[in-house]
Amino acid sequence: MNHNIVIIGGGIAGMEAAKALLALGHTPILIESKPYLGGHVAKWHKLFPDMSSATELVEKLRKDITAANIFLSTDVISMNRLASGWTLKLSNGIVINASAILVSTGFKLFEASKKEEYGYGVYENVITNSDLEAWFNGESDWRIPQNPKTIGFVHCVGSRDLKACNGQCSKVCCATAIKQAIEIKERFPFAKVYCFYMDLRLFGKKYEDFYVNAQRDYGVQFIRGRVSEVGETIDHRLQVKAEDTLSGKPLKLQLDMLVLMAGIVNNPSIRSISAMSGLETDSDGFLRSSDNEYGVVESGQPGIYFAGACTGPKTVPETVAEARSAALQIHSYIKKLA
Amino acid sequence: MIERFPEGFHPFVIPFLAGMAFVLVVCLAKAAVVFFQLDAGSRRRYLVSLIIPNVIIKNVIDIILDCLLHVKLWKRNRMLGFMHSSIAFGWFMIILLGHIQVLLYFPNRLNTFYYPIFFDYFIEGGNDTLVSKLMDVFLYVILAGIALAIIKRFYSKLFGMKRTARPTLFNMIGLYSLWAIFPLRLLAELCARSGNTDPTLWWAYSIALCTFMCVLPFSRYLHIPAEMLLVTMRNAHIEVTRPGKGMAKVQTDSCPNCGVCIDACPMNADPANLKDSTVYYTRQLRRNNRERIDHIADKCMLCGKCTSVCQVGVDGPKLRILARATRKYNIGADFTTVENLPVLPDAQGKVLYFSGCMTQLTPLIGRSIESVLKKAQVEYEWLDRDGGLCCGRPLHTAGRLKEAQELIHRNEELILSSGATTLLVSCPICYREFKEKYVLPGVNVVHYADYFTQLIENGRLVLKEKSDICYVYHDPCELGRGCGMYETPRKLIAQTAGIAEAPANRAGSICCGGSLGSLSLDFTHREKITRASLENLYQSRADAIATACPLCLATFSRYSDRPVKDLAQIIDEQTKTNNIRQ
Amino acid sequence: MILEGRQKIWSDYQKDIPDDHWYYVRSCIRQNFFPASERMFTHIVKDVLGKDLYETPHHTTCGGIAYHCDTIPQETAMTIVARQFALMTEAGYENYCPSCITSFGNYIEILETWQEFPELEAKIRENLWKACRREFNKPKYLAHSSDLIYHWRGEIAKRAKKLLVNVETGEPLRVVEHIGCHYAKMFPSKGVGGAEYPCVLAGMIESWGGQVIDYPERRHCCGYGFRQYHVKANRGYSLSNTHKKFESMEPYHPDLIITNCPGCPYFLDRWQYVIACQTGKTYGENGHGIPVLTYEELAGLVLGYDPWDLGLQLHQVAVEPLLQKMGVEFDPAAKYLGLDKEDLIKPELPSSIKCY
Amino acid sequence: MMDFGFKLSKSSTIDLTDVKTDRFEQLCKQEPGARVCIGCGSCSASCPAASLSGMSMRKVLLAMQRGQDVRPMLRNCMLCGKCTMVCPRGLNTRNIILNICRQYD
Repeated sequence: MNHNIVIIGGGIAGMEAAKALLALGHTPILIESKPYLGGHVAKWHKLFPDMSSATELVEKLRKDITAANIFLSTDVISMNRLASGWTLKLSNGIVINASAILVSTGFKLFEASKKEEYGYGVYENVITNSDLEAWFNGESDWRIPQNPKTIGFVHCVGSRDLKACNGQCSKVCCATAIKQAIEIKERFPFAKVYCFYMDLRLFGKKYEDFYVNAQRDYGVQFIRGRVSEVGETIDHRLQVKAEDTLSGKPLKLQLDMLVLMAGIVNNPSIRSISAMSGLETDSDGFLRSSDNEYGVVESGQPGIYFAGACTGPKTVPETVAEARSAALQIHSYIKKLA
Repeated sequence: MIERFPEGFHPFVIPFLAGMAFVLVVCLAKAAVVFFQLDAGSRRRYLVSLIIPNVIIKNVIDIILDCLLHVKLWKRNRMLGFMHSSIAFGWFMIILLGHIQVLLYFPNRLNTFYYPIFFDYFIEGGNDTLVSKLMDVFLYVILAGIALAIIKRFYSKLFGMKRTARPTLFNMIGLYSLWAIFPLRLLAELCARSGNTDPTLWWAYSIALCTFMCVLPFSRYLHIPAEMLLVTMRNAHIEVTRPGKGMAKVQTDSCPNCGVCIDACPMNADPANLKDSTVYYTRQLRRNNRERIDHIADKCMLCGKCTSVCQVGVDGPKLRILARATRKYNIGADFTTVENLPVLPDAQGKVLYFSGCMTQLTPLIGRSIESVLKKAQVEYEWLDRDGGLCCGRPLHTAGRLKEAQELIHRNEELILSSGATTLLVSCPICYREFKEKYVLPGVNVVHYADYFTQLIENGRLVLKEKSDICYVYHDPCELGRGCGMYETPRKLIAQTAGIAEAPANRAGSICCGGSLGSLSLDFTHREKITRASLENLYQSRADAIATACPLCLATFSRYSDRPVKDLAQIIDEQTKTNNIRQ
Repeated sequence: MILEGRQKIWSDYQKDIPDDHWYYVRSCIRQNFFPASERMFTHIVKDVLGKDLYETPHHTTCGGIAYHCDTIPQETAMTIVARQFALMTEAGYENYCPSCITSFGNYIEILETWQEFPELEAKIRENLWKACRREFNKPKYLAHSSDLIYHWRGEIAKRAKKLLVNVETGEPLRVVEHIGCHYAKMFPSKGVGGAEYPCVLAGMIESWGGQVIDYPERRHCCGYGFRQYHVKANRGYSLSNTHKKFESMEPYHPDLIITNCPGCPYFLDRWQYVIACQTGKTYGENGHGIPVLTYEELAGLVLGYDPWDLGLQLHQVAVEPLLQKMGVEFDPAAKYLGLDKEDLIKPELPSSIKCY
Repeated sequence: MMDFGFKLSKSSTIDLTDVKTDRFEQLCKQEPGARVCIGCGSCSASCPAASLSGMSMRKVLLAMQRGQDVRPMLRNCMLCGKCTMVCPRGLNTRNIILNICRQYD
């Protein structure tokens, strides 16, 4: 008997899982709502800490999964439980009977304009981490000045911020800020780069080296203090205010460009999926795993598995590892059905 | 014996005479400059020393032993010793015998200066006197030395030297002219003795001599005259006080560039530091290359090993401290504003223990000392139990002499006002500073190794049964080479446990790499040095490493594959608790 | 500044402001500082625009100043406020309009607190009943009087006799808008335009022909800060904060500052004199200060009323340069004459800042 | 001048825009490690001078980056090297201090 496996979400989690399932002899069906595969990583420039190319990773994965059934620009519009498995109706009219489902819907970036005091969308030279990645990838952006002399990064924009309705740490922004600060220093070697942080959470392998590298070799300055507000001076430069907590004094600084490290929030599409499938969400708004130590990729419902940032902020290696793990679990599950 | 030319002259002597005149004028001028650079007291002392018979005899003996026979080098390395002494002593003997020869046969020619040098050309019909035979023997000895020198130049490892100093251009010219002098002399003499009056070879010989003497003041060969001055000045107890002047200048010029210090320097565990040994330092000092002088001076760990191996006694650390002291610091030190000094304990007639800053980071040392003192029922007070002033040595070695002195005064006041009669010190860095720089009348400054030895001898401290652990003792630079204490710690260990020796030990001990002496070596660049030092200790195959310095302890503990203990800790472990309740 | 971005934020923070039937409560202190402001407001709303605006002499302080100076507990403040609401209910109104920003913030804070803690509301109702046998309904709409002027800014513009335009150059006047801290900083959604880029005053300025200045310390407090001023030992701190704002706005050469809070215009106005005395520095042209007006005074000028009838002679900083720029005709000799042309006696003029 | 009984106080705000950090940059040429301080305070906590005076190596490095005068603090340094021993990021603090001391004239 042929068992259908549906992967909802074609980011790197979905792609890696599809690749692993193909290797295990299955032909998964990959559904992606965007017209392209790779999710956020497809739009990213380089990955930390080795500075390898994000787009190359996605391209490599894309080549590896050509044998899968891939539906782009497609949403799941309904999910119904059967005696064994699920019936999924897609926005392109196709109906699939699935024995196993992998949810890999990923995350959404925090809308930086919600932190009004930072002036995203109000002041010309305020951009987000993802805007900067797009510019690194060659897209033009009128907000990025020709030759900025002073550039600021604000960590934790919409992360660990109850007032932004997002209490959890986004995990990747500290390292991303350092990566982007290094990349920006490579483009503008004479610019002064300041990172405003409230905590630096650089937990991963080689991250500390990465941090030291940014400080010592690129001269990136780290100021412990969260930016309170952004204003504009008469010559249209940005002025940020923060407390220099290590000096115990207020600090202000004029900048030519400010990059907001927008955090990771849950993807709203999981709300419809959880409504249709009865999956639960956790207190942080992400999907609830069967447990957070041993069963992160398990949903608690038979045949439904998770991979990647749909259950919370994840790094690329964590996402890839979860995808492989989920693929193996699906494989064993299907084998038991057969 | 008859003269070949009645006028006793040939133009080929002119290059020799010119060279000789040049070198004499330059050397005398240099010596005069050095003399006037000395302070008045030293000048007087030096002049007086030159007429004191004892000193005269010592000067002569030292010059013969050090400058001609290279006795120190013989002790270190026979091949090198033979090479150097054969050339130096052989040449000296040839010159001496040459003059005797002239004195014996043509005393009226003594005033020509060149007769002893070119004797064979000026006499008719060969020379087979005893003196001449003797001179030939010395010439062959020299040639053997030169042959060795040539071999060493290309295969220095045969002489046990891993690295030699890279020669400068003048050194090369000097070297090749020196090598040329003696074969040319031999050939010219053979030629002359066979009746040939062709002066070509004599010309070559004279030009080689002239070349050598002309480059001498600008090359390492300046050490030949400088060392003689150094010996006499040292015997007159002239101190190194001013950078680049006086005694410092003589020491600098006395460096023969032998390069023995390169292999000795512990920093050279990292090839990046190869150009920073004392031999290169003296070279930069001669060139007055400020940037390199500062670089080398700041980097050196001041372990003193170069000085311990140096045959002429160039004091590498001291010359560096002097260079550091010439740097301008516009932020002075001010220890008068230091408030809240710990309340000084009343130590009237007691032992006052000074642990030093670093011991705060290795509290086990302080605790062990305290424990031993309690066991021996010594009445003591701990001056800096909760932190205190630094001893001043770090400021002193950084060249901030005035600031160090200020700190020393503050400490002297503190110690003297405590009324203590004995100042017990556990940190060798402090110990050296206390011994060398402090004026503490009525206070006996003692290192705990000496003090504990006394306690054991007096029976106040009772040893337990010997432990079966075998220790290798690492001589801390400041305690060993710095204060000359090598045997006391070893005896203490031997009384309490097993002891083994590493190949490089005592004065040859290799700095742990943690030295406060270096200013610019940063943490990452010290690891190789520490590991090299540990490798030496590992060769003893001991179970554990013993040392007697908080810095060595902390530094070794970081990388060592076996336990590292301080001597104080070992003694504490190996002494019995006294039965009498305190 | 990207105007579309600001427009978007403004459109996100609009609040419902009913067009008529308002219950109006005055500020404790404004009538002393700027006596014509509230009078002008009631005149514009009732007489010029023909709206229903009700006032009662039984109304008291809202307790805000005492609350913020930590001299009364919150329950007391709440009971005072409950009584105000009771007066409104008794008068048959449900749209409540305070003139004071402190009150406005106080009312919102209390209403929001009751929303979160209904048991507290019940207790206050009990307190009020025990204290004075009154009952109340909570207001259906709560708007600050500047919200109302913002709401009718177009109507006023239609009737405008003078605009915020320099009559000599034809250039719009550069106006600093200063919003009272308690207007929207505590509850951004309750202010027109939110807390970061409020448009309540900016809307008036633009409607009446002026140009809004965005300067770095736009958000900063005027310096009053209740305790900072009331405790004399802290008064230097109050002054320093005001100074910070003036230093920040100085390069923009503002022609005028307008505010919507009782304390702000007072401190922005009077501290200019103190700063001039202490530092010798003035921020207007030719030794003048920067005139500081309330929005009602400005509306009065726009509608063509006599500046002396608007009480502008009570300002420390001379308003004459502004009047000249706007082309407002005025009689310098009448500046210190009362309504009945009685001589109010010209005050002694300071030397540090130019006054008339 | 009229006495109001209160005075304008100087702003304590650090305006990093105008701060001259030439001295810090000069220092970093010699000791690039000066940039990697994370302000953990190990140096100040172990400093014997800190316990007796206002010296704080952490504050010195921060003040250098904020263009402030560090001289009063450095006058109390005894160069003992404990800060170098404890620094988790391997800063060569003694040479940093000497370098700074050489910069002022």
